[in-house]
Amino acid sequence: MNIPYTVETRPDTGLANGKLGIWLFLASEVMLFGALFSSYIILRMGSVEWPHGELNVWLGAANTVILISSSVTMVMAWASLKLNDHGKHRLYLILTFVLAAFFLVNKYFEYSGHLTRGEGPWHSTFLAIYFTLTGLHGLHIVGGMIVMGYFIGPGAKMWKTKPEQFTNRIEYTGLYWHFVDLVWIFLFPVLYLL
Amino acid sequence: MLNNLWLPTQASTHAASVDYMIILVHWLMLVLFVGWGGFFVYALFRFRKGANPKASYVGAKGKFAKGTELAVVVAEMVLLFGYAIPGWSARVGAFPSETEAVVVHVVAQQFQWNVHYPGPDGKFGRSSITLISAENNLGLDRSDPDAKDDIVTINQLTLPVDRPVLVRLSSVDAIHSFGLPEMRVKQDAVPGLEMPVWFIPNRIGDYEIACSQLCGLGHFRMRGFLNIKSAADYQSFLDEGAKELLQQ
Amino acid sequence: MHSDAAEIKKSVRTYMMVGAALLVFTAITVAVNQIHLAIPLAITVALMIATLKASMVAAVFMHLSHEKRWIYWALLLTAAFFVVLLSVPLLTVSNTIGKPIHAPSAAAVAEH
Amino acid sequence: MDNVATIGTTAHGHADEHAHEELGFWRKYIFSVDHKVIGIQYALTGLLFLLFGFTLMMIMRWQLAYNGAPIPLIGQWLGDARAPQGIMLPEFYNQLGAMHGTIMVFMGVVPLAVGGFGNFVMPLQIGAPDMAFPKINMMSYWVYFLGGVVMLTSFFQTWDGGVGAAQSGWTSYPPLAVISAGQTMWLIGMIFLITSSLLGALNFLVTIIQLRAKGLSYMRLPFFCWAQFVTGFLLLLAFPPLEAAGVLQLMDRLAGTSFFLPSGLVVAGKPLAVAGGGNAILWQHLFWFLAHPEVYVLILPAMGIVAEIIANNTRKPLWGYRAMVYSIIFLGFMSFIVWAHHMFMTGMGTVMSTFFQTTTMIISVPSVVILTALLLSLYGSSMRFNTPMLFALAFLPMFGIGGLTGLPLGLAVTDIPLHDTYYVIAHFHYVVAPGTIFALFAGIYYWFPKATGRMMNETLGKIHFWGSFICINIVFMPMFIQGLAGMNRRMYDGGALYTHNAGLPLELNLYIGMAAWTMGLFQLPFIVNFFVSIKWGKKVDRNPWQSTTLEWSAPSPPGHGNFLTEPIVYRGPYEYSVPGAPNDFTPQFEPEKSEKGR
Ligand code: HEA
Ligand code: HEA
Ligand code: CUA
Ligand SMILES: [Cu+2]
Repeated sequence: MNIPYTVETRPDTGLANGKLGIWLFLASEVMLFGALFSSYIILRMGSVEWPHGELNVWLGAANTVILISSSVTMVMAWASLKLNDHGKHRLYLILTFVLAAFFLVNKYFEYSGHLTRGEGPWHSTFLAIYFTLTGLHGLHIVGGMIVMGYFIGPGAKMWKTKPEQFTNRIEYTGLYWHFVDLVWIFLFPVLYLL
Repeated sequence: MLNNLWLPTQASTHAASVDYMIILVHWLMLVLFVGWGGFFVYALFRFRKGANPKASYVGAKGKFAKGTELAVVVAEMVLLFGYAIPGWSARVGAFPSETEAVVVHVVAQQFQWNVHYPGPDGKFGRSSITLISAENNLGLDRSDPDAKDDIVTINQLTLPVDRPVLVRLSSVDAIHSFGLPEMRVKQDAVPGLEMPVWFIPNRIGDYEIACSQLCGLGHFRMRGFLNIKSAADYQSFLDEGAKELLQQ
Repeated sequence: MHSDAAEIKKSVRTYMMVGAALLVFTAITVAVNQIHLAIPLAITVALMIATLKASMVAAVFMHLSHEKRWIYWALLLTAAFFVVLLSVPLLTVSNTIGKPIHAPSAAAVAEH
Repeated sequence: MDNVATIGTTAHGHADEHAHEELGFWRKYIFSVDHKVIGIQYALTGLLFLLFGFTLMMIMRWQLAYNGAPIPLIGQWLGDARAPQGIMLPEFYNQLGAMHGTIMVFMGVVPLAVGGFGNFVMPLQIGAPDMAFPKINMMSYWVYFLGGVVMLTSFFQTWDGGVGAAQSGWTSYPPLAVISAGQTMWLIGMIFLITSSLLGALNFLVTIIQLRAKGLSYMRLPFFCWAQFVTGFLLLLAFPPLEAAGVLQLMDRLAGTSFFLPSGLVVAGKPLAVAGGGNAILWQHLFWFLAHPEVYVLILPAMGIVAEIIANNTRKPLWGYRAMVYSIIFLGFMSFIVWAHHMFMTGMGTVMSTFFQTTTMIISVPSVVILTALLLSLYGSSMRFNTPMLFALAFLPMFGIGGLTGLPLGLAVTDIPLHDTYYVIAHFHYVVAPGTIFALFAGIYYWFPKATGRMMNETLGKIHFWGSFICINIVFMPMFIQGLAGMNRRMYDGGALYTHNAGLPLELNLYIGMAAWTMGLFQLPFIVNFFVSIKWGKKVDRNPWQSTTLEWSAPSPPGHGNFLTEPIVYRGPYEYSVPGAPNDFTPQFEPEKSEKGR
């Protein structure tokens, strides 16, 4: 049995199933992070004082740069497929993966810095929301890396059999990845600067 | 039946108007239900297969539906703007001033109501959570001059009749709810917040404080007593409390 | 693969430019932070830049600038409820009869 | 998070491999990706949970009816931590209450109404071969299953601050939920259940938007599909905030944070050692932001089922189909901005309460429109009173009672005496029990022949209906009286301590209990009927109810891929008794006369 519109687009919506699916998924993610931002605002409005400069701005900025770069390499990975250049695509995808790994390493150093000083999430409301938001975001990074890992490894062979579908999958992965980047674009100023 | 609807005794000045509104809403509900229900039952008999073997493709005609829907909307809007909104703003807006009202603090705790009167000086003493002990649930600092004459009771709220009462409500652990069924008063006691509640008891008698929010395994027995006394009896209650404090 | 190679090559240039712009904006955000503006102003500036960056990512990298109707509808709905969700904090603290009790934190208590 | 991969992997066409190869038992019945099998899995699991949730309630009603008497039959097995000498402890009562609510809502009704009926019926009704993402579909069932296992095992946990399941109500208000036992498992279970619902919702939405058969425009969509569509959006956008809130509460329990714990808490005479600074009301906002839309998730599929059955058994089109569709969309939209009507007593000022009272009154209007349309659909009909129709008809007045009693709760002033009393319990049980549950029963009787190829027994069905209908009213009607008299909910002793409950309100507890147990007995004919009919029910053909919608053009039961020929839709969903037509039903899939000749 064939599910219609897995690759080709449905004429009246102009969409393939996966495209709509990933966007709806991102819509729910917007509400997930929205609730957390909302909680952040509430806690901050209700607090007597809010710590400033507790986080290392340079590490945060470095991670911002890393994630933005990874978004560029991700979109390039997809564009390369569109240009029929699988080799280049692989290169860009691996680069994205490596950048994501850098992000996590950086985050690890930040976390362990706090924890060795005994400043875990229990320490203050600020650190509580900091760990929760970045932790959840970090999990999203890990999820993205798993998907990318799959397309670098076992998933890559699909390019030979169903190139169009493979390109779509990379596009969906990209949409997810850009969203993760987009969340960080807000997390950085909200947690590190304000 | 629709006159009192099993509602508890009315013992505060606003109770009658709350009840009046409840009864009004129930009349609306009854009329709607009987109207729709009448039509429903009629349809069940008239349009059963035996009585009407051939269904009509077109079915009901006319503006009947629009009419009832409009009527529902109008009735709801009347209830809302005529009664509910003004009624609520009186409850949460028009607080009596501290000078004319009897002011008490009620601190909820698993599973009891701690009542704190300011005493003759009219000032509440300081309290701190570091001083909390089995004898001093409020952590009242008796070294504070304002606290010396403060009367503290457990599960016993005594108030004078016909005077505005302002309760300052708080909680130290879970969320409780300060429910006075006969006063038509209910307000959650939320830790971290101090909630004002006001009413004017207008009937002498013994009533209850019912905890109306699940607050743990003792929720069902978190019952307090509310005694509404005449002005004179209330004064002697206060005097008695002051005397007891002196003896200690 | 409707779009032809030339078009893709053109968008690749856009991607690079947007990537560069994002990095520049990041630098600006950090720089602005260094001069310590008054907090409300700092928040406004930082969030404006963040929104700008986010919309660039969404519009270009995620191709939102030319998407299909259904995706716009779904996102519009999401945006509407997102706004409702972000109004929760305001609703919680603005129109309430409760006054916060600023009790000492447990840490402060422990010092006694 | 790795959905992206799955979205992709589900996408290939299996056509060639499947045509010949027979699937093994496991792939066919357990880890199936066929929406019909998954739908049946959901439905059976949901039914079992409903039965379990009902059993918990029957035990609770014992305690309320005979305060402090040992529980018969099962009392001695419950152990000292729950019921020493068979006498229930308050902790255990609270666990049963919290788990009854959670199980009924999240593990019973939603899986049955959305996971079960939605999965089984919706793709058939829109003429799709399957869901858009069959593997995600399978995954959402198994994530739900896991969530169910976590919730069930939580009754036996001993490590989380005490023995047993969560005991802070299905609403789990902190700080109580953070400081009381068993809540950790509840939160983990909820995170599974929410994730499952999100995956399911996404799948439903894509399926309805993308896989409708040729000719099936939105205004030809059966009302049931519309209900599922709106429900999908509610689940997709309302559940994530609760997921976020669940994570925050889990952090409060496990990582020592204090998102929901303000400073200065004193528990059992000792200051609580947390940083403080949190906000207890925040949880309530996030919870009700989900939970109000959630109650419409409980009712919309039920309305959809009832609409299908009423159209079929009145043998005429639904009256005002278009108005119903607009109403249900509007209802879905509005349900996101009424949530704080559950929170009037948390210290809301005039402005905010005005807003939420107004939206609450507005949201009652589309319900009235839908119900009125269904009611007027009866006019001029030729009604058949089979079992599904009886349940569907009973839905109307029962939902009417439940809905109408929502009005005094929606006005803040009248909510003062009624909030958190049995009036609220009665209000929402009238919508969910004789409302939704009856609609679900109706749906089971109605679509059973499609799923199994056999009918359920009518006599047993009618016994089930009348028994349940009478008993359920004796259970819930007296609760209005109790609530008006001021009897609070969640009372281990049924409010026996309080003098304002004395007399009639308290006595009623006994009759309610008896009616509840009797209702339990009246479920036996249903259970027997259900299982016996699978094997021995009367065999039927494709369209036993002579219905018009697409699912009835597929074989009963439909095979893999559903339809033998590609379905094409020529007309609206409810073309019954069309003047001049040869039959009293003209199916959506029947070509126009002019085309028939070709
Ligand atoms: C399916 C579930 C469902 C539905 C549909 C509704 C529908 C409504 N609910 Fe209810 N509600 C709950 C489930 C539901 N509710 C639950 C679970 C709770 C408690 C949660 C908890 O605290 O644990 C609750 C609690 C609750 C409260 C909070 C009470 C409190 O805690 O103090 C309020 C207050 O506004 C409210 C209002 C309403 C309103 C105005 C509607 C309206 O949408 C109703 C509109 C309907 C009508 C007006 C009826 C029209 C009827 C007809 C036209 C038919 C007549 C037909 C015949 C006679 C044949 N509900
Ligand atoms: C969908 C939601 C739902 C449903 C259907 C029900 C159904 C019932 N509920 Fe429930 N209830 C809640 C949701 C629900 N409840 C919630 C949310 C609460 C609040 C909890 C809290 O305070 O936190 C609550 C609380 C609650 C209380 C208040 C407890 C208290 O405050 O202390 C009571 C009291 O009597 C009660 C009773 C009942 C009864 C008698 C039924 C009956 O109608 C049950 C009828 C059930 C059936 C008829 C199912 C039969 C199933 C089968 C026969 C399946 C057969 C199986 C196969 C074929 C495989 N409920
Ligand atoms: Cu205190 Cu319930
Ligand atoms: Cu609600």
